Amino acid sequence: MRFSIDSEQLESGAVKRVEEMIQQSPSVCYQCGKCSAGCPVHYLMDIPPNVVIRLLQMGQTDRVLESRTIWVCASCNTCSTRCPKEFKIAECMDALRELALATGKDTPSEKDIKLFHREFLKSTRRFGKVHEASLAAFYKLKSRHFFADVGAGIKMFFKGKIRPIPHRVKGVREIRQMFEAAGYGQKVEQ
Amino acid sequence: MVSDEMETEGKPALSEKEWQPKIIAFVCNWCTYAGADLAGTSRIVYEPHVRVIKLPCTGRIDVSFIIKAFEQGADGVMVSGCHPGDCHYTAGNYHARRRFAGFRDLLEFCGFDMRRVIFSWVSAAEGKKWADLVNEVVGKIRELGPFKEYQNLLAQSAL
Amino acid sequence: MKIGYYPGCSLHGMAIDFGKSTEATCEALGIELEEIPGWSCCGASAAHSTNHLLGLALPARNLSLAEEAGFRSVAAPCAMCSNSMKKTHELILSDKETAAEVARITRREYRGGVTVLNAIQIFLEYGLDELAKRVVLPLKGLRVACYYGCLLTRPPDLLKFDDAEQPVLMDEVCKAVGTEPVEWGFKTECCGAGFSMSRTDLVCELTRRILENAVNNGAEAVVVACPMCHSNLDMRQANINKMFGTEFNIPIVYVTELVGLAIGVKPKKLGMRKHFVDAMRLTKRLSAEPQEEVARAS
Amino acid sequence: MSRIGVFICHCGENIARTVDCARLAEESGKLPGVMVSVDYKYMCSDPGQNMIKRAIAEHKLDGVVVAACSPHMHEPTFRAAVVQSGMNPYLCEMANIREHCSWVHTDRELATEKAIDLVRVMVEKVKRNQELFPIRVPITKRALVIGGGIAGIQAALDIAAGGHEVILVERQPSVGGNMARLSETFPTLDCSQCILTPRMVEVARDPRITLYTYAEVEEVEGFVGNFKVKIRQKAKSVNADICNGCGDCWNKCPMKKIPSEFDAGLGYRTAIYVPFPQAVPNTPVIDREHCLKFLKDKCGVCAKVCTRGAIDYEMQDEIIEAEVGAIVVATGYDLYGIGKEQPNERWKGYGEYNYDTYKDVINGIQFERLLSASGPTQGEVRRPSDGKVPKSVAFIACVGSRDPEKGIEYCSKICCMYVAKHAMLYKHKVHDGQPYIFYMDIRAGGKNYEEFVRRAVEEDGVLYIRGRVSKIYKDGDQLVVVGADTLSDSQVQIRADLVVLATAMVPHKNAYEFAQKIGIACGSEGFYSEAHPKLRPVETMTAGIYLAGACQAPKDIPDAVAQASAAASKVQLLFSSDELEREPIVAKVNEVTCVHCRNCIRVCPYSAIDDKEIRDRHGNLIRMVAEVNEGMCMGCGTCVAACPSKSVQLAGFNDEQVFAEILALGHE
Ligand SMILES: Cc1cc2nc3c(=O)[nH]c(=O)nc-3n(C[C@H](O)[C@H](O)[C@H](O)COP(=O)(O)OP(=O)(O)OC[C@H]3O[C@@H](n4cnc5c(N)ncnc54)[C@H](O)[C@@H]3O)c2cc1C
Ligand SMILES: Cc1cc2nc3c(=O)[nH]c(=O)nc-3n(C[C@H](O)[C@H](O)[C@H](O)COP(=O)(O)OP(=O)(O)OC[C@H]3O[C@@H](n4cnc5c(N)ncnc54)[C@H](O)[C@@H]3O)c2cc1C
Ligand code: SF4
Ligand code: SF4
Ligand code: SF4
Ligand code: SF4
Ligand code: SF4
Ligand code: SF4
Ligand code: SF4
Ligand code: SF4
Repeated sequence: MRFSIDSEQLESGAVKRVEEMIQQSPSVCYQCGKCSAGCPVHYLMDIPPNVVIRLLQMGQTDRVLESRTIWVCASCNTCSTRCPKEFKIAECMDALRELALATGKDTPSEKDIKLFHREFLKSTRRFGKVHEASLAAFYKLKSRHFFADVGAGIKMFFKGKIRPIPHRVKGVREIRQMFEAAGYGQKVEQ
Repeated sequence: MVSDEMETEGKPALSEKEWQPKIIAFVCNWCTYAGADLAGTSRIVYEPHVRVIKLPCTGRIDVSFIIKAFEQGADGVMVSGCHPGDCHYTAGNYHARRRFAGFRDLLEFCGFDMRRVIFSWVSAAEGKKWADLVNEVVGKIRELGPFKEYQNLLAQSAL
Repeated sequence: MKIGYYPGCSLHGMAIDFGKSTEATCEALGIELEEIPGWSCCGASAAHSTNHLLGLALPARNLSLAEEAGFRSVAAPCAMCSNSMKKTHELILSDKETAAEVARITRREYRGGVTVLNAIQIFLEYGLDELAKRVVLPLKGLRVACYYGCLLTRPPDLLKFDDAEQPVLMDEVCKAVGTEPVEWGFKTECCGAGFSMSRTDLVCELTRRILENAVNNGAEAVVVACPMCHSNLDMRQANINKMFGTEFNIPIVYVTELVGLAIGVKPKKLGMRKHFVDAMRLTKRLSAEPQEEVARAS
Repeated sequence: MSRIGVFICHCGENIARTVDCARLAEESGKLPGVMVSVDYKYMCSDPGQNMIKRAIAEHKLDGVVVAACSPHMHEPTFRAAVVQSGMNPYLCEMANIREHCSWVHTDRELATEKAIDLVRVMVEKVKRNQELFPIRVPITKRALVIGGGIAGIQAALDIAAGGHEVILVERQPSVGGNMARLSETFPTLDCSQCILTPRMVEVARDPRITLYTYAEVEEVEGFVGNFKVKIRQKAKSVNADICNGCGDCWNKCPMKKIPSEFDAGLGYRTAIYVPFPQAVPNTPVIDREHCLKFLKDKCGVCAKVCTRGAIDYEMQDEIIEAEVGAIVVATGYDLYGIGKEQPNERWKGYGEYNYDTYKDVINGIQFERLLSASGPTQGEVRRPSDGKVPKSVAFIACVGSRDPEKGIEYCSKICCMYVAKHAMLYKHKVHDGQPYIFYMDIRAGGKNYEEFVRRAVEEDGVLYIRGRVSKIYKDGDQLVVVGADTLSDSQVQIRADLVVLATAMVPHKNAYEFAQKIGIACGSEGFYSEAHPKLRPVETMTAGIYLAGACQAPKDIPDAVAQASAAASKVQLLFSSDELEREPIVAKVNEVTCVHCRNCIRVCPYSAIDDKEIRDRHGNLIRMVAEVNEGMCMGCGTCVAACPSKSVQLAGFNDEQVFAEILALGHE
């Protein structure tokens, strides 16, 4: 990988946005690598967490937004908890996901994860609660993983862990309004 | 303020025309005084309107010195010492700074225009900085014009 | 003791066993749980992963509902729910700007008067000595691995629950009811959380590491306090065995179930039959002999 | 009243070019109180100085203002000149019309105006000057050295070699400090004890050095040249004058399982003990917290076996008072704890490294003890849990250091080197073993240091892995170290039999309290502050107290020794004269008006002001006031500005003088 760095990139809007969202500058990170050392999903990442931050330091935001890393991150906070510099890596990942979606730069891969997040929120918006059965159904329909997990699903059904009919929260209208106010109503329904 | 002066410019008010800012500087012996010495040995030319009063340390500076200076017709007062942490006397300048912060409100309340009090750090190695600072302060005080308000205040309170 | 109850989406669905055991055990202990009227989903990781504000607004709504209903403390047994509510609570209190943004979205005000309790804290509030006195069927000598996962303690500055690296409070609860918690190295490792459906492979990999360490350290059961931990460890055990050729067969029990069993709640009422890996065999370990201390105490 | 002479210098053309010196002399002559005002080409030349001297005699002057260059240049010259005419030097002042005027202005008229102002200011000041006399204080030529590590030992030996008496106080039963615990030392790998022990013996033998071990400094009073100190000699329960160090007592003592502090808990000692076989003095002490005699009034075996009757259970702590002229603080360092208990609440320890839980996770000093021939394993590397020789050892650098979240922000400076040394020595002892070092950066900036590290890598096969370790967990009887190598973007896990944490070098737990006790400053972490980070690195802000060794900042042995010798030479310098002469620019309290608000005491950066009791003839306390100790006051004037009742004044810069200067500028 080779890239040139210029001051424009270093001050790029995306880095600024991340800084605003997590109220911290990536420059605090001194690249010790502890976040990457303990990340449980490091093995699935195309860019290790410390390198994500390094790239932000160097203004290479596109590479980060296009990465798989930000989607497979499980938000477990192992990294942030142990970071000697108290850099909020997990929150930074949140911010990057949000930014990737907003700018449309997100990687086309890991669509299952994104789809699941979306279906989850859609369910929340529709019923006020997540209805796992319909969430699973919609998710499967859209991800085309029809047969994955069938065994588990059926077993769950018979164990009474799946409630067939969704319950709707009383104030569901209020919840929809919240989605709109957070600027997320349209996004979910797309 | 500036526009006021512009208006008076054409008039033959002699004293206004000849007015030169009078600035009194309280400086510490070890840093700023030596910095000003360095400006001299380096022959850096600057405005001649500042009169330096040497003290051992900015910690010695009392707020009454500042008031006294204005009372004596100063248009501006400078206070300058060592950089924080470099104080020749460990912590004198910290005390000065802390005390100064406390008196700031008091001075302001009494009607002093705090733009006329300039607090800064000049080390023994910063001859250029001293010269720049003096020029900057003189420029600023020139812009603000003579400090008549204080005399007015004095006159009022005398009534 | 009467406290607010926030079952969250899963305690009435996928984690019905967690819901049932919480309710039955609390009832047996005389803790009255009252559902927060009109509660809604906390948004879980989907919300904070994709929309920062929504991730705060959804839990904030529930907090203000609880406050309106007059609850001082709210039990939110699901670790995800308590995590997001605790975080939101702290952020609203500490950051005025965020608080205003959240209030704009929820059109509600939250004054910060609610203490959120996770499943373990319910018992801590009740008191461990008290709890020990209620034990009638101790699971004597049962070696359990207390698994906290990532949501109970992290981020520590916001959750303020236990030591983030070497937590002990669940172990304390388990000791109080007569089991023997083992020392092991994966108490706070992540199990893959919400990726159960979208990245089953990931969940299986992470879960395998956890089960392996628990078993290697002599655990006979893993105790959890989170529906996601449970489903990943319990439901996915078969997948893991298939994927890695392992032979795990270790019951995964909710801390509420364990306590319930020990104080004499019927396993059926605890929903223990609903597990994928048979947990009922643990009930065979229940000794009818009351513990010595218990005898003395009563 | 006043009879002032003004002497204006042309400085060749330097002043005269821009300042109209004739006019200046004329205007100055008109100032009230000025008797004579002259200008001359070179005031500092002999004829110039003579002119001043003559004028003093002729006009009976009681004040002189020389308008010339900066006082930093020639004030001493002119003050010396007036002294020759019998005038007090502090009645001579300079107006700086060169550096502050002629050299920096171009407008001749404005420059001359300014010069007149500057002279007027000084004339008004000098009218109010008083005769001042240098302060002389006698010096007690005896030094106190606190701490008997290598730094304290070196300082004591050097001062004694200069012919002065030294009191060396060491808290432990033996001198030697941390260096005595080390195996071999980087970068030369010489045996630590071999080079240290001769010096320890020398310290005990030198007739000029009085050694108090098992003792602590309780109180320091006074000031440079004249400190009064109190030393608490803890009861050793053994009469050191009688004891011959035969060892019968400790060999028979039944309390054998007390974790040895010296071996960092890896070995055991008895209740009556010497910390290590080469201890100096080689006489034991009884640790009363563990001795059966003191705990349960049983046993008494040691007294029975001691044929010389040296054991004395009745012995009491003793307070020794001494007068010293200088103090060298050499109290050394501690290590960041690896347990849950931390000496400082901001330090959180490493739960993820499983402190307290795993026996085979140890710190650097413990590893030194494992490597040391005099250590608990006689120098064989065996792990604490089961005594097995570890086949792979992971060393983790920067534990606690460079970690503002869990520990401290600074770099401990020495661990990079000792980690390399440890890995190397391990490899020398266990040929088929594999050392791994997890590190962030390698800081090896010393003579032959980088070469040493490279040798570890290239010749001894140490594998350096760049990344901070995330966690350590146990799997079977091995430890799994979960780390990363950021150089290859990989996660790295290794299985180790033993893990050694290079924990941070930190100040002693009570460093702050100790600093307060002896009146020196310390930084936020507790390392003692030097007077200037570059130019006065061995002095403290308190005159007469010096620093040596790791109590000032993390240091290795060469640095500690260099600083100790430097501190010793500062002491010699102080002791080279019989009296201390100080400029009389000091503060003085007016006891009549002082209201004892203690503001001055609080702000004085040198703790030079103290409470004073005023008593009547019968000794009844009337009231309290503040009192400045002239020996300690450095003349900063901070107290003056802080005094609400204007009761403390600074000689040479009193309120009257400064106000007169301001007033002098108040004309139109
Ligand atoms: C694991 C490890 C390995 C090292 N290896 C090397 C190496 O190979 N080479 C090298 O150059 N350096 C090495 N060092 C560094 C070396 O230990 C120090 O540089 C050196 O010991 C500092 O000496 P000191 O006299 O300043 O302090 P210390 O050795 O700490 O001595 C201070 C003494 O003061 C005493 N004391 C403390 N407080 C008081 C008090 N209030 N009153 C009286 N006495 C008091 C203490 O008991 C102690 O005896 C190593 C350090 C560590 C931790
Ligand atoms: C780029 C740079 C930046 C630096 N920045 C810092 C910094 O920020 N902070 C810091 O602490 N340090 C800094 N240093 C280091 C600092 O310069 C040295 O530590 C310091 O100058 C060393 O002083 P010295 O007296 O030992 O040697 P030198 O300064 O080299 O003085 C030696 C003197 O001896 C004279 N001499 C040599 N041979 C003979 C001879 N045979 N006979 C007579 N005279 C002789 C030389 O002419 C010279 O005047 C920096 C160094 C460099 C290169
Ligand atoms: S742990 Fe923190 S400091 Fe270290 S690389 Fe990660 S973000 Fe940077
Ligand atoms: S929060 Fe994300 S990046 Fe951090 S350790 Fe967990 S999975 Fe890895
Ligand atoms: S106290 Fe007695 S027995 Fe012990 S070493 Fe001294 S002389 Fe020997
Ligand atoms: S009296 Fe104390 S020191 Fe002496 S032998 Fe007995 S236990 Fe040991
Ligand atoms: S010396 Fe090396 S190991 Fe020690 S703190 Fe500094 S960088 Fe870390
Ligand atoms: S040679 Fe200089 S720049 Fe390079 S590592 Fe050493 S100190 Fe740093
Ligand atoms: S002049 Fe300065 S050093 Fe002297 S007593 Fe006052 S504050 Fe202390
Ligand atoms: S500040 Fe002034 S009044 Fe107060 S104690 Fe000091 S000398 Fe006395």
